Amino acid sequence: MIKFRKNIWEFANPNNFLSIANKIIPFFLILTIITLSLGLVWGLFFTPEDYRQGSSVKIIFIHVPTAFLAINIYFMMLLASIIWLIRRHHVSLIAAKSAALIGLIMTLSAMLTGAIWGKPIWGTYWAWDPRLTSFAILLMFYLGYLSIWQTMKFSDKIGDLSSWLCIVGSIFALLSRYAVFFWNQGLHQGPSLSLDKEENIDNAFYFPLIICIIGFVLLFLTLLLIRIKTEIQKRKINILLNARDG
Amino acid sequence: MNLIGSSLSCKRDGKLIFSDLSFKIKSGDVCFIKGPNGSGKSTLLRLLAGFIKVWTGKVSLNNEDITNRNDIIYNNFFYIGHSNSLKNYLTVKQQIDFWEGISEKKYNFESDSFNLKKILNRRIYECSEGQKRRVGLSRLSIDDKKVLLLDEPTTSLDIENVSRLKNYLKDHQKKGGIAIVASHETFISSNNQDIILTLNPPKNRERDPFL
Amino acid sequence: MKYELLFALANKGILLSTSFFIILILIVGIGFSQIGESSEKTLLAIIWIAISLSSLLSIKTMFQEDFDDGTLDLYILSNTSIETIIFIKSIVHWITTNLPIIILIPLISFPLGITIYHSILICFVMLLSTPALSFISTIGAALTLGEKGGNLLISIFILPTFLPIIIFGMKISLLITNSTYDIMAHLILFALSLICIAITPFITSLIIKIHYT
Amino acid sequence: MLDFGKYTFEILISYVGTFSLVAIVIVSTYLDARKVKRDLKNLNIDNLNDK
Repeated sequence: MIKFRKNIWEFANPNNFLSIANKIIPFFLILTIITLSLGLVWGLFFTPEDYRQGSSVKIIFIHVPTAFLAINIYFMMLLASIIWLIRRHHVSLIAAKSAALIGLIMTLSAMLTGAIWGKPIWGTYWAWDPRLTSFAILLMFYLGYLSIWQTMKFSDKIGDLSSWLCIVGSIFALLSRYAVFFWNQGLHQGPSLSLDKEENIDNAFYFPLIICIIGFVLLFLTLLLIRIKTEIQKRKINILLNARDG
Repeated sequence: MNLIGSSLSCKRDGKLIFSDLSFKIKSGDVCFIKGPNGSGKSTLLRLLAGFIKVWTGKVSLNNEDITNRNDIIYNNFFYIGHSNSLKNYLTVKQQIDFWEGISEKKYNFESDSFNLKKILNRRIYECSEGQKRRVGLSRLSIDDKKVLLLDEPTTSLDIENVSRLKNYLKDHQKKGGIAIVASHETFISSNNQDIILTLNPPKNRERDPFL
Repeated sequence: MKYELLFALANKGILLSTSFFIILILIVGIGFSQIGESSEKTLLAIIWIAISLSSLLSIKTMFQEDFDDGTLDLYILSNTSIETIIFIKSIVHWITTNLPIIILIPLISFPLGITIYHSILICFVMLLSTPALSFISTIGAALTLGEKGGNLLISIFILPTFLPIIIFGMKISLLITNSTYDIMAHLILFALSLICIAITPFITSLIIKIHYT
Repeated sequence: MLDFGKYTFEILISYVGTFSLVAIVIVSTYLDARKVKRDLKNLNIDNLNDK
């Protein structure tokens, strides 16, 4: 039984984290499969066609969740990096490292689905629309962050460097985003989901979309947990090897 | 003047380099650090010079706690590492000018402790390794600090120049300064008062959070 | 400062960066002449890309040399704060790599179809913005300190961070060639580069200190 | 069954594309995890043998 824990920093101990992760990964896996298949099947087969966009509107059920994740994973990495820099918890650093690849993939698939969707609606696969440009910028910073881990050996120093890179990257990503927005407003519609009910898309799309977003978030969390677990075990192997070889 | 380190330990990249190191050095002492390769001699010097943060323990100078107090360290400590901090394309004279600019003190050409007069107009890349080391060491007499931290100062020096360095250190001793030297040889062996500090690898390793 | 300038001059950085710039412009110009449609817009884009690339040219050596030969140790132990040294180094870097290029721009762009008055205005925009490029690239230099072959890494990290300045710079220069002037955009560009100049020495010094723990 | 009129191909491509991209992560995560697990096992056996 998982004991009630006094504070969240207990997760920072890799072993505590491992034991908890081992327990919750199966639940997450099952939940992910259920929500994702429910949302996608509902979205794909049981939604009406948009009067203007035809059936191509169904791409929304992957486009929006992946785009949502692409941005929020970067925020998560930023938070994790800051936590690592301030409180030096290894799990936090490893979480940032493990999330980067998933974030990159999410950015890529958001761009891909966006391009496919853009062709019938706007008549072009790619335009230098502010939001698309923002995603291109995001992609560059993901690549930069990943390349620092690719080229250098794992150590606390590289952790510090990559965390700073993440912080600097997010500052400049924001700046570039506003630099882009300064000049034009672009083709994209406003946010699809907001608390203001009037702006929301139709209910028929709303619920499956929400389920899809939850499904993708769960997918991300499951993958993230597994990746963190592997990274921790990799560190363990390294330490054991070092100890054995002297 | 005295320099006291009490139960110092240092961690680098998550690994404990040495632990529970204590020493007490009075003015006029020369302290030699001994130990096998990789035992943390250079790390200890860099720690005292303020590059590396002290993990646990305390360093105090004149009974004042100077652990991680870089401003005091700057004013009292001199550090020279393996590298000589030389720029290849400068002449020796320009290099010395540059250091004088940084420390706002002058090199004493009359006593010329490191015999540089002859090579003043030579470019650094034309110098031999021993000459480079001499130029590097000449920073000693430019800065003129109380505590000297020397990392392998005798590498590639010939006997004559080692004796010059000895003389310089003896002068420094007489003035009441402290020198801490990491070296394989105790080159001021005539004096029995030298302190010898032996570094051993830490025994009880800290439990790694990943195990 | 005097010594830094001396060091940089001794490295012959000026010659390298200006010749790189000229060669880049000429090659792209020749490439476009094969297509037969080189407009002043493409020329502007080339100039901005060339200037951002050439400000990355000698950035790797900025701290690497000092780090290798131990001069950086000296700086850290000296009374001058490391931030000041980074500031001076970036300014020297700007003077040796970007300033000569900016002076060259009217000479290059005039024969290629931008009027001299406009090219001088563009130079002014570049004077406002390029110092920030030098300052930002110090972050990359600090990040890859001690890493062999970090040049490619620097460009991966740093080129995206040039974006805000390049976007604004490009847009303003385009406006200038259309003889419209947007004072607001000038001000924002100037503010951007000032912010970069103000913040980066601190970030860079923090990153450099990581290499010393 | 899959007939969305004009846009079947687009929808299909985007779904397949996204899931193949996601599959890259899933597969790499899985392979990594399996390899690490095996390494850890071997290492533990080695340690036992040493003792």
